[in-house]
Amino acid sequence: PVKIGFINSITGPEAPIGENLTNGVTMAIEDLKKKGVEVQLMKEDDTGKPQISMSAMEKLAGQGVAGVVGPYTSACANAVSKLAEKYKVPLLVPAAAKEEITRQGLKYVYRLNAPADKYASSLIDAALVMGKPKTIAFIYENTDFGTSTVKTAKEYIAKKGIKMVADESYSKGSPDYRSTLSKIKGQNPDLVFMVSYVADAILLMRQSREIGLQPQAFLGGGAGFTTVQFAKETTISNNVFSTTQWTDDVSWPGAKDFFNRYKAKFGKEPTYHAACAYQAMLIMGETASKNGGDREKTKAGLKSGSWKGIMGDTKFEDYDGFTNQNKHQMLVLQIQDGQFETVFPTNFASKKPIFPFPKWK
Amino acid sequence: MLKVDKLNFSYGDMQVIWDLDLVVNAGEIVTVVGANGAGKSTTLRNISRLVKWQSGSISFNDADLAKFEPHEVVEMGIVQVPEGRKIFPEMTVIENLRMGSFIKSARPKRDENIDRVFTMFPRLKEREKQLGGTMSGGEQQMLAIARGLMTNPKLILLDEPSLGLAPLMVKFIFDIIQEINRQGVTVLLVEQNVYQSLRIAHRAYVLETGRVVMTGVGEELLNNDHVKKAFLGM
Amino acid sequence: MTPILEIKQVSKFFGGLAANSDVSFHMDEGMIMGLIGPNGAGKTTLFNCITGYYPPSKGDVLFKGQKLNGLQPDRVCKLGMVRTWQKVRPLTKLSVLDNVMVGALCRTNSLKVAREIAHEQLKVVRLDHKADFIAGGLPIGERKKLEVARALATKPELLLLDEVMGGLNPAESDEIIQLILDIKKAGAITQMVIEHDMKAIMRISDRIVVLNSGEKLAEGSPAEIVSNPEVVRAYLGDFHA
Amino acid sequence: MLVFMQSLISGILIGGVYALIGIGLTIIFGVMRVINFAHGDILMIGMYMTYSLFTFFGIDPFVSIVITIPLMFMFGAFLQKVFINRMQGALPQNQILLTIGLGMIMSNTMMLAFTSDYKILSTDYSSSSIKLAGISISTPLAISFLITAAITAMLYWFLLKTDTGQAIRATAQDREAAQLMGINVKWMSILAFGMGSALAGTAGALISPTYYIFPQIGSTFTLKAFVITVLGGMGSIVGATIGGVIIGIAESVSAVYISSGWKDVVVFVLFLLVLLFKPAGLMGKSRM
Amino acid sequence: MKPAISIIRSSAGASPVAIALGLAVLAGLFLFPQFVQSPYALHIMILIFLSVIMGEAWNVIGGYTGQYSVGHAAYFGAGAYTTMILLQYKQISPWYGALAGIAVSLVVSLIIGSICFRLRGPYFVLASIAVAEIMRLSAMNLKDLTNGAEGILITEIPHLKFGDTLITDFLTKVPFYYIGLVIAIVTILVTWLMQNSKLGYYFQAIREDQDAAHSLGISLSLFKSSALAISAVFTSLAGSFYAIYIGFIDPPTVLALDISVQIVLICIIGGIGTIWGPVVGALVLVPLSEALRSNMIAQGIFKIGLASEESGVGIFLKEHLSHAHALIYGILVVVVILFMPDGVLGWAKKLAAKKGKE
Ligand SMILES: Nc1ncnc2c1ncn2[C@@H]1O[C@H](COP(=O)(O)OP(=O)(O)OP(=O)(O)O)[C@@H](O)[C@H]1O
Ligand SMILES: Nc1ncnc2c1ncn2[C@@H]1O[C@H](COP(=O)(O)OP(=O)(O)OP(=O)(O)O)[C@@H](O)[C@H]1O
Ligand SMILES: [Mg+2]
Ligand SMILES: [Mg+2]
Repeated sequence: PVKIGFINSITGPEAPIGENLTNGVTMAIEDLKKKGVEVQLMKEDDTGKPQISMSAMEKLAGQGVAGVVGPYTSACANAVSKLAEKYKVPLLVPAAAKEEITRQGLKYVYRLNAPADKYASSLIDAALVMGKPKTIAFIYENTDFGTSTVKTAKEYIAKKGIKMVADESYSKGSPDYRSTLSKIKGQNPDLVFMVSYVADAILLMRQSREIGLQPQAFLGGGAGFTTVQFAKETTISNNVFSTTQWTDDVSWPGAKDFFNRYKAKFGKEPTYHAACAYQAMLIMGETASKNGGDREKTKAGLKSGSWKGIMGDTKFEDYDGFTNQNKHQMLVLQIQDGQFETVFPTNFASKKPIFPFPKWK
Repeated sequence: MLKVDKLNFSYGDMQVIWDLDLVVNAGEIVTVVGANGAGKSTTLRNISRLVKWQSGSISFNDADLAKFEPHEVVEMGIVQVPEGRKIFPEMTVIENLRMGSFIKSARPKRDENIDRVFTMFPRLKEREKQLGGTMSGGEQQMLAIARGLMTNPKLILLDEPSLGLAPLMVKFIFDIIQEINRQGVTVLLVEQNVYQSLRIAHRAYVLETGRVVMTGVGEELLNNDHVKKAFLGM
Repeated sequence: MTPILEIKQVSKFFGGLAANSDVSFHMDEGMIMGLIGPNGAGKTTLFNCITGYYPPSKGDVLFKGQKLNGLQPDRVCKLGMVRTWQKVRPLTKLSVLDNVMVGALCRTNSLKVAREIAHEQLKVVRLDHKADFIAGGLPIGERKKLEVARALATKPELLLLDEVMGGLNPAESDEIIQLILDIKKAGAITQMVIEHDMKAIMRISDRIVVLNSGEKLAEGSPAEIVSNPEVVRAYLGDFHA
Repeated sequence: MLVFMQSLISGILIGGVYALIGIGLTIIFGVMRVINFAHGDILMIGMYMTYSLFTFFGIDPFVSIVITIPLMFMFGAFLQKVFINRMQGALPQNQILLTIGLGMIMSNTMMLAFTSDYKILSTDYSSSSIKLAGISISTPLAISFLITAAITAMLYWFLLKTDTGQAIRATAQDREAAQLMGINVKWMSILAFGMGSALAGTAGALISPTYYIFPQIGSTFTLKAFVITVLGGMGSIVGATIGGVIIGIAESVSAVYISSGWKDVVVFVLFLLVLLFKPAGLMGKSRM
Repeated sequence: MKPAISIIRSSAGASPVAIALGLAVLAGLFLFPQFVQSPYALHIMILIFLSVIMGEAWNVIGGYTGQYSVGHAAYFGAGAYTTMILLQYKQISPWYGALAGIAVSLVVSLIIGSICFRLRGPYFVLASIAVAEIMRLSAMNLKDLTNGAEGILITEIPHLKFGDTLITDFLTKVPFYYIGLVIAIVTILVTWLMQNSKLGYYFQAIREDQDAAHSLGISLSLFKSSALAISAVFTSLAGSFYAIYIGFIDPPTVLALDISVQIVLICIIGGIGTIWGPVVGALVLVPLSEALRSNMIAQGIFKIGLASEESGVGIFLKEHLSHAHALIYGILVVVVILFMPDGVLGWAKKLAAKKGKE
């Protein structure tokens, strides 16, 4: 079997998300086995801390892995990417959003998901297609993901001539956003752009309704707004736009099947993290085993190969200062009647968008 | 009433009480004198079960104290007025006194007892609402004794009640001790004021490095040459 | 000659309570001053005011002619005035010798010198046989001696002793009395002593100040004090020397 | 003005729950002199308990406190008897570390049991609100505020007016003296830790409908609890109540008038200012 | 009463054997990279050095002076951030960056000292946490300076040159190993010097009784601040070293409460207020958490054949122990605190003393 490392946040503050990646990888290993690819998975917990992530990478490099999938968080992926280059271990980052990771010209570092700037641009583009928004308010969690997404969003709206009227970051675990939302309401923005994980996403929308915040559109720029858990809260989640790396109803091959099998196996729906991790492990597993576990050849194989799978067409390219970055197509979704519907880009769309946001009841 | 039998006690590796025997009969004032570090306070702490002895026994009215927790000892009728007074600093005088009658048997007589100690120490009544911690040394000592009496004890253990008190106050405290003894409370008194304490004691023990070296009637010991030399500096 | 310590109308208020009010007296070099008074008269508070532990609410403290107002205790100690604590405060986990060394380091930066001074002072209080014992385990009497040795190690000119005999029996007190008298005989150190043990105070004091309810009630020689009817009423009761 | 009133009201409502957390800690600190770094984790356990009762048995979170309170009391009593009790009189840094360790055990055990997913408890009133003169008041928060007020009043009465309550205070001030008064200090400690835990658990239950639950949530609340307790004055119930409300208002108002990113800084600065200028806390009497 | 095993004079007369042994260990440490090439091993050693530095540094203020700061992340973060900001935005070499970091930490320590040293006991602990949290939140919010939650990533470490000769390009771990080792040794030396000087006595006097110390001519503000300053300097150095070594920092990794707790843990687990306590603490904690994290326990069980990897038990161990390592860690902390209140070192000493008696 070919040895492949997997670094992930299994414990620690990032564990809730990390779990999805672990599940995705677990499924990938099973599927590889079905295809006749035997993978010896070397799982390492980085507890969300970069130095621990490095320990893990050092250890894996010493144990002769053909390649490594992970780590989940941007901070860890950043720290590990340089080590990968140093030890010449192919590293495939499945879901970390920070742009810099694939902008350092590192030859051994590959990334499957789209970086942070795509979250903002795809949502704002969608809004511009649907209407003529003039003002936007940002409310986002002050994590790496939140701040870097909003940073690129700010650059993007400047180009598009939209004015920012509020810029509010919050730390996770503050249950009461009413004051902040009232303040935003006072500015009467056309768009409300939010970046949050699921729990905060639900609270933000619940409290927006309480307060009566009524923009033309709510844009959910992050993980939380694309979860089923969020969609289930139909009183508050209907008609919210969001963007994601992946959804089950997209026409990419195997997506629906993956969704069903994942749900059957783990008892909950896969997030895009799970899908990314799954696909990343598939790619790494296939490439590494095809090349007999040789790192150099695996690296070359990743560079030259192209894949079609649950994440659509995948190819690692150099462009716009990126190296080995998959030009992943982000999808814009809208929750309609409790269901996620793809509304942009139009060629993947399953429903027409509802715009502007209907009056709260 | 109280019987200490072959008591041995050590703090960690250091033995401070050696085969100590001591008896207090009902109605007596018994005083224990001894040099610094002789183990007087330690003996009282053992009786109150604040520390656990290694061998020997202490019995009170024929009940073996080894079986009881400190608070149970109080319920049996032994109360200690400890070295350093140990007033509850952030409680008022009256609250301190009320704590004195925390045990069930004392609660019904609480108001009656408060009146009693207030007549005994009129100063406390004046300062009813003052916080214990802000009282002067002498007032705290009065409060400590009064609080002890609130329990309706059968036996009261007094550890250096006159420590740090002005001469007038010392005299007053010894008068009080005799007064409560007359009211039927048995007293076990530990004192550095050897002269005064031997004067009022029915019987006395002399402790040296954790051992009883002498025992007898108070007045007798007062005239004993060894006592005179060792404790009275005469 | 300027008095070594001069206290001018010192007052200290705690909220509404005047723990000291308008206390004035002075001390000459080499003498022993006794400070007595009923409980809560303000003796310890006065020590605290003199040594900078509390700033006096009013009035001045002059040490060797210099005003101390607002000076922190460590500065006061460096100037040559040190006090002991009514409730002894050994550095519990350090050895007896180390305790005294901490005092000695006030005058030297060398551990070696400090160690010598410490041994010397332990001999003075006759505690040298316990130099290596942990201070926290000493019985009260020896703690009091340690307190004195540590204070002496700072090489003071003025030593303030707060009830160093409290809790000792008469025989033990005698030892301390002898120690105080020895220090006086050696000549370099002036002392102020708070004590409730009248026998002791009579024996050692050159002069006595009596405080009552924060005010100075009387000042005079021991003989004057015991025969002062006000002092007898407020403090002594029927004590007879 | 409307925005200000809105933020003030939200602050007061949240502050009520904070108060409950603070009171729990103040009782534990007050009696045991233990700085309980596991307080937030105890609260977290209360949240999971509420969550489980709701999802598995369909018991409404506000009703479930009838079950949560005794269970959390027993949990606290267990912690006290088995662990904290051994630390009585130990060096403070060891106590701190012990509770940190206990907190780690709690959050990681919950992680093994419930995974680290965010759990959300959605009742039909979770996002309902009452409108009052243009100000919206969250129904669940309003209910929990009322419950908090009732519990606080009961505790206040218990600690100040009953003998047992007084005995708890006495134990806090001098354990040995309390023993000499016939007070069973071990039982008082258990009572205090149990009550403290029950209060933290109740606070957890009360915020469950409006909040989300995950194993690592504790530390946020631990810090908040400290701030509240010190602000009000350690050991003071009234102080903790006031402290909780002040923190709630400070967070809420500074989120509006400064920014949500800085609101926690405002809280900590407030905390330091109180320590500096009123070291006994707003309601405390003396310190050390 | 027993004679004191005086903490202060423990090192007064080191036996020749001990000295020889010490020198041998030292030589071994310096030669280590010559024999062990595994970057993983070097990495673990570097993490141990880091822990030693932080532990010793905390020991000065916490162990010797008795001020239990649970806010040392403030200095760690100050060092890390200063170095990284200067390097990344101003292209200033980390050597100077570390010095600047020390300067910043000293200023921070003065500010913290002036606020917190008025407080005693638990209040000091809480205030120290509050200040560190303020720093963390500020780093989060001052995006222009610190890049906020995104953190700072260095792209390149300037090479170390002496004149024109390249000494190291920092491409391997070896230079980091030696830098870490040297700082650790210096930290231990400074602690030793401190312990055997007036400072050591004064710090301990303050720990035992502040009022008594004050009355004996010890300026509390001066000496507490000195202790904190010494502590801050080395914690800051550790922070700078960490930042450069890892190449990435953000508020949660260098300013979180977690780090402060970790620092205290090293000291207390090892043994507080002794020179070798933090060293023992680091030697215990770093490998232990690494072993737990990488599930070495389960692997050990497989190796010695207690259970097979494929069996039900084996799968359970593999799946669950790896999730449970933080739990096991917590349990170990509790066990150590309950049963070794004086830390591993104190416990070992007691054990040795007992053996000696028998
Ligand atoms: N907590 C303790 N730990 C260790 N040793 C102690 C402790 N308490 C007291 N000792 C020692 O036990 C011995 C007896 O002390 P104890 O307090 O009983 O003496 P005492 O007769 O009451 O003296 P005093 O007149 O000073 O009050 C002394 O040598 C003292 O040093
Ligand atoms: N910190 C304080 N706060 C409030 N009152 C105080 C404080 N310190 C002392 N007092 C009060 O000031 C008065 C004088 O106290 P002080 O300790 O000086 O008395 P003293 O003469 O030393 O008495 P003793 O002989 O009992 O030691 C007392 O009534 C006391 O209650
Ligand atoms: Mg005694
Ligand atoms: Mg006094």
